[in-house]
Amino acid sequence: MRDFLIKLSKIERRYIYLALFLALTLPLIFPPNFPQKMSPTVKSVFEFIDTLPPGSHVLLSADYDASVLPEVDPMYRAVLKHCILRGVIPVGMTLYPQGAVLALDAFKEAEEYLGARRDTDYVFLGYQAGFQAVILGIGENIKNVFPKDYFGTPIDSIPAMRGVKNYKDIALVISFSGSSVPVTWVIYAYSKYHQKVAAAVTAVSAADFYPYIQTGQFVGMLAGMKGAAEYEYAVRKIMKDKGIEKLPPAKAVKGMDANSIGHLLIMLFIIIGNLGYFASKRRK
Amino acid sequence: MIWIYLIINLLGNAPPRVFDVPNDGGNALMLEWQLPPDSLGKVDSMLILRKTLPEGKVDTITKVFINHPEFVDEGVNYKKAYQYSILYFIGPVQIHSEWSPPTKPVASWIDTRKIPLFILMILYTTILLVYIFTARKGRELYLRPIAGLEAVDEAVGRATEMGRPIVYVPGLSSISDVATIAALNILAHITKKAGEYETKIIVPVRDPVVYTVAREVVREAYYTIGRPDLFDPGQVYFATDSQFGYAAHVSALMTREKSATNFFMGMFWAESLILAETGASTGAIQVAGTDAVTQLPFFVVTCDYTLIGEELYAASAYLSKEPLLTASIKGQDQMKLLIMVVMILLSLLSVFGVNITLGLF
Amino acid sequence: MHISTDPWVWVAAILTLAIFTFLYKDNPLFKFAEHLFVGVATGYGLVIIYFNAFKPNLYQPLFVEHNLLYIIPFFFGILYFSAAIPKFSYMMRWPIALLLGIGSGLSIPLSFQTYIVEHTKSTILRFPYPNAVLFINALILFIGVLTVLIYFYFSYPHKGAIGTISRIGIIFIMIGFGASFGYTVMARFSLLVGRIQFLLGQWLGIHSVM
Amino acid sequence: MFQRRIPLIIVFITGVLMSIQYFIPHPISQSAYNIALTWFRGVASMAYAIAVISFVRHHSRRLKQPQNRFYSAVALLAFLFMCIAGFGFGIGEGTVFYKMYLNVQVPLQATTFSLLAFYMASAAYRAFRVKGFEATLLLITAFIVMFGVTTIGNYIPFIPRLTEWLMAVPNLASKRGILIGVGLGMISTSLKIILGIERNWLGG
Repeated sequence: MRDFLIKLSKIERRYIYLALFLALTLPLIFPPNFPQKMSPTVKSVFEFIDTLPPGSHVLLSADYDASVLPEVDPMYRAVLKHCILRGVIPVGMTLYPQGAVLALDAFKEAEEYLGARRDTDYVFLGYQAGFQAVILGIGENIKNVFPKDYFGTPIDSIPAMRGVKNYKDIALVISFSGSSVPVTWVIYAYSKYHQKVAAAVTAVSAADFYPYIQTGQFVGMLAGMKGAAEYEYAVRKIMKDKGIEKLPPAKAVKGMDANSIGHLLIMLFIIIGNLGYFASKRRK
Repeated sequence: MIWIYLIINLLGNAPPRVFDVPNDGGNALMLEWQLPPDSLGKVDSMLILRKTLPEGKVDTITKVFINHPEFVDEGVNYKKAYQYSILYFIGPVQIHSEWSPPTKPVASWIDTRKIPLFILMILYTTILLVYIFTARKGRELYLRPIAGLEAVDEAVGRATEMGRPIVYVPGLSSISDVATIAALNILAHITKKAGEYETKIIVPVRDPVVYTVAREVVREAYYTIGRPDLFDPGQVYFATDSQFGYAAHVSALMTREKSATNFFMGMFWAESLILAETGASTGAIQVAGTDAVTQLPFFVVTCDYTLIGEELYAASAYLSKEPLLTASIKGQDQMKLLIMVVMILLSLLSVFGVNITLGLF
Repeated sequence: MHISTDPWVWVAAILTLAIFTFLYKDNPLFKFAEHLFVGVATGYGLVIIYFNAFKPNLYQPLFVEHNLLYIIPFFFGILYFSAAIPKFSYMMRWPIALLLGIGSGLSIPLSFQTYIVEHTKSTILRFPYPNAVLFINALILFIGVLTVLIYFYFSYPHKGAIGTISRIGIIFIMIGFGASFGYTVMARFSLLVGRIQFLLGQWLGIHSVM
Repeated sequence: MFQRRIPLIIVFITGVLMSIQYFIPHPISQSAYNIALTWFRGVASMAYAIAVISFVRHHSRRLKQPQNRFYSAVALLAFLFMCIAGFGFGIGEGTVFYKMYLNVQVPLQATTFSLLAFYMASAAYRAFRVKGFEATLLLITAFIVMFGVTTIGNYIPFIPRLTEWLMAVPNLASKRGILIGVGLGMISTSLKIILGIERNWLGG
């Protein structure tokens, strides 16, 4: 027994590599679909949107470019679908020039899978230059900043925008980003106009944002692939409950399941490595 | 378009107040205004007009937000003067304010907000110079021993015992990176040490300028110990400037040459673990040193010894046995002490309700 | 399952596999890929540096706009070629000096700002705190920064009280390292998942993995 | 004289000017700054010439070694091919140069980068052993955070919060402490370079 344990502390690295390769590949081919329990910060965002009265407006700012796509894009898609499923009107915009095309694709997906209609179920405003000026401007009058939407329709003639003037008429702003833009939203929209703000960010930048959660400046936060997967899972569940048969690809859930198994594998290796280490130490 | 500006001028509307924005290059003016009295109706929107003097050219600058009664015009030049006027739209009526008196933006020669930082810089320079002059006078300065140093020499010794080469990676950054400078200092020491035992040292480099300097450092080191014959122009070379191309190359190098000792000193990014873990898999002794906080965990886990952050700079001072470098470590220490005192003092003051902002931007 | 018919995808897939073979052991296929990588990357670097750095910053202002101010950097740049002539190779130090001077000069005030002032400012305790948790966190942070700084204080040996304090410092450092290590695993796994998805999905055509 | 003094004078003058300009917002200082930056980029770009010379020399030398001949020829040919493609036929989208970049360099880069996943696993297995106090601390925090970032971690009530706390408090404290010291070292080295005290870059 002890010899076996000692052997465990000296597994050749090639076997570790092989095990890891399988741990990350098999879940991609045979998705395990682990049930995802929401972490507290994700839950606060989800529940906020879930309990909004239908017809409320949520501003989804796609403040990211292609470099952080794998983590942030699934979040945008999931939150957007959640809004539509709940009858909340998502208003898409971006502070990054590249963001418009990326976000538009998410709206197209919502059209395809949920039959969302432009200008009645959602609004897409597109890109406007200048971070601070745009955020402050919306507090004044959204029409000043976005006189027309992305497709050139004047804001006044969009049915879904009726009665929306400034932050007072917007229930929540979510900034999707891989940088510090969510903090800019906090500084100008939260501090000046008391607008509720949430963040959806990459895992790397999330570490800098935890203090804002503690002080309540963010309603909640979706962090990294994990946050994306948790939200995506919940939204897919709503879709299934509603009897929608054709579901969009579960990118984040799939990636996260593979990732979780990979993490567990490393942890397992650490444990058996230490068992073997103890066994060999006791022999001496 | 001109006719828009020719509108009934009601009751002599006050012009906007114009201020120079201080501490800039004379490229901004700030405007403040008061909305016309409510009796005239609610303002729907407004435009700011700017007249550039001496030409007298009028531009419409921007649409602004009504309830935010200030605006910074960043499109001005310190060589010219400007007048401003505001055009209010109230229903079908347009109201034109008077022109503000001509204002010239001022280009400042010093940014007063940065003065505290400047003082701090002078202070630090002085502390450093004081120590450096003390050292020049030949006074011995005490520094505590650091554990990693013996590790460096032991690692060189081991390569000698095994009769296998040393691989020295001077980081992936450029010559203006402090870590690279420290790495080159350490390279000089290690080359001398290795040269005494005729142990081969291979230095693949990623940055072209660092390559030329590293080559000179190695040549010079052999020359100092009286063995210029040991220098082989092929032992220091530019590998490639692609981060992962370099990582792939050095991984292969360590595996093929079966190096007994690997040094990773300088600035590293994500490739750190590729290098260190491949090196570990060949059973080599490894000593790392970097000030890249994000990569330190990986070196600490995979290397036999790691110089953490400042220890890298300190090691370069110790090993080069240059009293002036030791003096500067001493100067850094005193500055560190000062920072700690400031932190504690300001925190204590805050306990008693006095919150001092450092006034540093 | 529809295996890709795009030859470029095949090239990318074979090279991907070639790199992976290094995990088993060094072999001719990897050695080929490594040398190809180094060659292509160096060629790419030269072409890109020419078009993105040399052309706009030197060639354009000097030879097209005839701005004579740019003779100076061009002259300095030419000196690099003295590397090829041993007798004059010391001249190469001039451009290096120019780069170092500009680089060091720029970095002094900026490093003060980003490394010293910002970190010091956000570490100092600021009362009042909205709740006890925030205060305790700020206090731990404060103690952590101070003890780590003392660990790096070289003028006094790690003995007595200083020894104890720097021991606390090293505890913070180790916890920090452990946390960053654990936190980075996800990002690296995601990269590998991306490569596996490329191999299985784009190359072998198992689209369900994407 | 020419060997050491002139470079030291150049470093001193440019260094002092560049550190002072930070405090002067006047357009004259700003345009000097912009010119210095283009000079910097221009001169730095020409340094690549050295890279190319060294690269070609290094691999030509290896052409004489039978075991390396083939591979160094591959490196040289690949280099030459990219140069001809880039300078001869342009670098825009759809060119051979761009395709080589996208289908040769990018996958090689991404795959080498992804090797890190394997190395993370083997490094953790090999090094995370309960020996000594510090190693144990490292192991435990890494373990908690790894658990905290997975889906399963959410089922244990305190794990997600603890992970956040570890990242936001002790991790931040250690980073800050290290960075303050590193900053001081950077500044002092830059000063020493400008003042001509640190001369190692002159080569020995």
